[in-house]
Amino acid sequence: MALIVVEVMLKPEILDPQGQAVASALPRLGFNFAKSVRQGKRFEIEVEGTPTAEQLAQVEDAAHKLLSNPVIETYVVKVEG
Amino acid sequence: MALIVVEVMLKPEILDPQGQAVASALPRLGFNFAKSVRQGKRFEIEVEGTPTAEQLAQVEDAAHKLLSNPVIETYVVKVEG
Amino acid sequence: MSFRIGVVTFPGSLDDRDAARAVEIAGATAVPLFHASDDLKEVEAVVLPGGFSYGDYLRCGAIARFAPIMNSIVTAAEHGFPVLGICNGFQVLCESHLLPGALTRNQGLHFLCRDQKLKIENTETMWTNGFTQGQEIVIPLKNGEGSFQCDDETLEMLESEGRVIARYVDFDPNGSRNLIAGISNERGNVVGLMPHPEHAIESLTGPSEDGLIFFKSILHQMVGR
Amino acid sequence: MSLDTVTNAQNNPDASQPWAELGLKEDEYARIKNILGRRPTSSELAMYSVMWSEHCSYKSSKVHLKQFGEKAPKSDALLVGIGENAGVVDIGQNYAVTFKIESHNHPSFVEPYQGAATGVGGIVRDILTMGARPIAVMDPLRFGLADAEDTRRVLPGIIAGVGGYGNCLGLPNIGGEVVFDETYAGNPLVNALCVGVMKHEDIKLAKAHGAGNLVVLFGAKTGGDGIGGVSVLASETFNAAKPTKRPSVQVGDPFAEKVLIECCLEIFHADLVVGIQDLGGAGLSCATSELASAGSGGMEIELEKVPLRDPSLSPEEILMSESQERMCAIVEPKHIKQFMAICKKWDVTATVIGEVTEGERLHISFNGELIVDVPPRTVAHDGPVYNRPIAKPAYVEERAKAVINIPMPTSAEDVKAAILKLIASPNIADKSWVTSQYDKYVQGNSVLAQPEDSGMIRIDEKTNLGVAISTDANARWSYLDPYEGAKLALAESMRNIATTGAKPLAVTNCLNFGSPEDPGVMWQFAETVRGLADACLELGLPVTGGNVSFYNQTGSVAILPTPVIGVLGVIQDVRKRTPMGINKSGSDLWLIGDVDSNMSGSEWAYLHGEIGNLSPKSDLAKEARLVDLLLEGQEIFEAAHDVSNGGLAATLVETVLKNKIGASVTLSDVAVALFSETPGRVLVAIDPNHTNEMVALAGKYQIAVNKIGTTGGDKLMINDTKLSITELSKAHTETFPKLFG
Ligand SMILES: Nc1ncnc2c1ncn2[C@@H]1O[C@H](COP(=O)(O)OP(=O)(O)O)[C@@H](O)[C@H]1O
Ligand SMILES: [Mg+2]
Repeated sequence: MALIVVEVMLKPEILDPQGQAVASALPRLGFNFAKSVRQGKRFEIEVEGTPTAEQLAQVEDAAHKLLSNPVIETYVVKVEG
Repeated sequence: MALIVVEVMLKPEILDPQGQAVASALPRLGFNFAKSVRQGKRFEIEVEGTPTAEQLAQVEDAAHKLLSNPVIETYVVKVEG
Repeated sequence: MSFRIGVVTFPGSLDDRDAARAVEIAGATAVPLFHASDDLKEVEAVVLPGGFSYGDYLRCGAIARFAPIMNSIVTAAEHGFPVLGICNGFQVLCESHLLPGALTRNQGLHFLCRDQKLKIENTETMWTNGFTQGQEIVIPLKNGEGSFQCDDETLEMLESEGRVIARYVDFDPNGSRNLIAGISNERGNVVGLMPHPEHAIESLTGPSEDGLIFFKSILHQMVGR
Repeated sequence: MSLDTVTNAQNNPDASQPWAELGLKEDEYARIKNILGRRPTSSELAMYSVMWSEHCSYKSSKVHLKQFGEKAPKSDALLVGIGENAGVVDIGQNYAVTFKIESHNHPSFVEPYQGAATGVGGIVRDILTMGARPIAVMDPLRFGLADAEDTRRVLPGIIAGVGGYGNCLGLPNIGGEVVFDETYAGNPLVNALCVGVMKHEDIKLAKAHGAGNLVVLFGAKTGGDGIGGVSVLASETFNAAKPTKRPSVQVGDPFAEKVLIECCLEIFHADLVVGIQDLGGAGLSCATSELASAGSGGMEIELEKVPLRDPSLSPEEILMSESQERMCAIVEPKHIKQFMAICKKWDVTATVIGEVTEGERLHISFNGELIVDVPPRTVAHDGPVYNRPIAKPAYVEERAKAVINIPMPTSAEDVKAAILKLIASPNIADKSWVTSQYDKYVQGNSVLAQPEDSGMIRIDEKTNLGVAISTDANARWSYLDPYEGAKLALAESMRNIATTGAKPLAVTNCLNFGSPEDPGVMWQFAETVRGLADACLELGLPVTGGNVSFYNQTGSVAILPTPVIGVLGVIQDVRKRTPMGINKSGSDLWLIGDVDSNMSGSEWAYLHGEIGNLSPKSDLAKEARLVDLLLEGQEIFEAAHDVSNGGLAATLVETVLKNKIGASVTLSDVAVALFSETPGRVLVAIDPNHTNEMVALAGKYQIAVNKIGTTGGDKLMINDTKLSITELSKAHTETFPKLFG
């Protein structure tokens, strides 16, 4: 069994109110490390056995069609463990 | 400049309606690869220079206190690029 | 001097005026409290109202929890000070660990606004003593993240200690464990409730006047002491 | 990096400029040169091009819209008329109310959630700008066919966006419309209405007065939102490598708007602004030029002071950015400290970016270099005006001559099947799937909300003064006869107000049409405006403002002409409002108004693929009498519900289902009685003791009334047709969940 991960983030030019909320909360709690924060989504997809090339292509397709909104978001597909 | 990433996922025993919705939408679109899907959050935090051990400890602290809710979620801190 | 109940405004609070109106109609004085100050202005109880504090962009209530006013409220609540958290207020109470568990995305994934039937399960708390055991009431429910979740152990504890104060009846709006609509802490001074009693205080603008009993309960508790 | 300064424009008069790419016509470009006596700088070109666009300049519609002024009825209620961000109406007790509808159609097709969300955000800022506290929103929506693939993409996103933004602002959603028609595929209509309330003395105007007063930009930081087009300019003037991608999608931040609202209200309360303007379409270009143009003098702006979210923005882009959740205020220097303190309290970024000057020009500099030097009026108010060709389309006469043949049920069984089919059709079906995603309770003053005939908000908790609002359009009638269609839409909206017990007071509108470059569409538009203006004059209701949305078409196919008309009414005591649902057994049901057999434009015809031939004719004198009848009879009406889309069949079913109390009625010519949509009718429930009063009202106002049945029981009986409440409820409520999950 393997884990395919799809990470979806807003495109850099798109306003990210969620990330902004975190970025402005951090210093109030005394954390000053962040220059900027962006918040996105992480999908963990469990598949049987080791993912095949065909499966990965399918995941790409699903990431494009369902998991992300290409108008405002970008995605990355990764295989983890 | 470096990117620290915090990944937050719901604990396995906590109901994840978003992940479930994706899992049931996939087959409707003809995608049959997924055994299960979980949806979580991904925070991308930009910091100046290479992250120090102290900075990473701070991020851990922030991940624990603010970015995740330990009652229902777990988190992982990573350094990417 | 009449009984003073504070109503906290966080950035993004929405039902603060409504909560204040409910307090006044119940016969107490509503005292506005602002998130940025730790001054409780000598109020004798506090309502954390509904809304989207800080946009609820991270997790509901996650950022509001760190407001200066919350430091004062948490300390006081630990010593028996009465606190009612409604909707977002409930979420803030869970994030502050004054109440166990957490509120997560509705099972249906939509924001849901409806007139919801509830059964009152505990009439011993400071905020529910005006009800009769098992009383059924109808008050508005409106939220996107109202699904009460906790681990089995916590659930068992809440049930065995009778700390579930209200449960959804006839319709499961969000997938909460055991249909939980509201809970209290051990002492019964801190109550969190997902539906909105402050929107059921006048039949003109709400589905009933059942909500008023929550506010009258605290008055009865404190003034009748 | 080269900055196209005014000096540069003078020194290089012949530099070629991308005016065509920016949507300007050759003569428009020539006119700009003529106004300035030189070629515009790239920043000036950006400003003119966007301010002279159809959207901002109303260049195709202006010549028609002026009828609203010319034919305006005398009205004491109008405190601020057309031309400001929103009109303001006096409702008594020193309260003033402002309301307006605006469209966000195209952005909602591209990105449904954000398009709809920012549509709500925009109209709320317009209302706030008048000095009012926003108190409610509504959302008239139109979609392609309900079962079309793209509708399944567009509709859920738009609903979530309207809800997501409005709910987070704490504004109750008290009504709207959801209508499906093929022509809206690819052109969904997202119209958003907001209403706000203030005291008379709190009215604010978008005017920059007083040399030396400061121009303050506050709210969200400026990013590259919605400036796809202007990037042409940026890439021409900047040679350095920079991100060329500018999002054409604007993302809303309702939390930022919520704190902006609270911040503004506190600022208004302390009386700290001389003038104020929201930043909507055309961003700073619009706000600065409009403020200066409406004011007394000139204005100087230092553009580098604008706080940026994206530091790579060029001056042209900063001027053009449509980043949401921003406002621009004119503040006297003596008040600036207090102004800033309030902004700080709400964590709202505020920056002084310039000041009002003695002169008559709008000067904008960037790092000390002058890049804009224009007479503000020429940008904001004296844009081009077109008298576009108009031609009555051939379809109108063709339709008028068409013979239509719609099956009408006769047997009890057929009537039953017909009713169940009608009430399950997406246009008539229960809309709770949509409206339960909207908070209707917040603020605690919602007296009536969907599915009532109009939304009603209590304004004063002590006196119980309130307002009612309704929006309506029947695009099929407008298609058959746009002149009548507009009148009928106004009549319906007004009737909805009176049905709940409020007195109609003022009108707003959102005119959604295809391309103005099509003479047929332009004819529809002109006829619509003429009809609405005539109707307003006849009914004595002033138009307080509105919005025009053109270019809603795919290829050569335009949407049905869709004039969404909003009417605002006032009610002295909201406790006396009349609800739509039957609320007790043993009452009599009366139908006010006559029916005729014209099925054109009806839902029943539509369900049989027919639009009909001739639209009904409006009888506004009678509609006005009906309003008076409804207001005078209010005390005796236990329930009242307007008859409109879906005819009496839909009205009866909705009246029964509201509180699940049945009724039995007897009708002659049952199919016509049930499915015709003859305007000017209302169903009311009264106590049998009030029969004489009912008859007297009918006589006094010369309107036919008929007792058609009684209330009670667990079913709807129509002659010998029986429909149980359970089966009605199932048919009515199943449609949306089945379609949209
Ligand atoms: N259909 C219409 N009917 C009446 N007034 C209209 C109509 N369309 C636009 N207006 C008025 O024209 C003015 C400019 O409209 P608009 O540019 O949309 O305003 P804003 O930029 O404040 O949203 C406003 O006063 C508006 O009310
Ligand atoms: Mg405006």
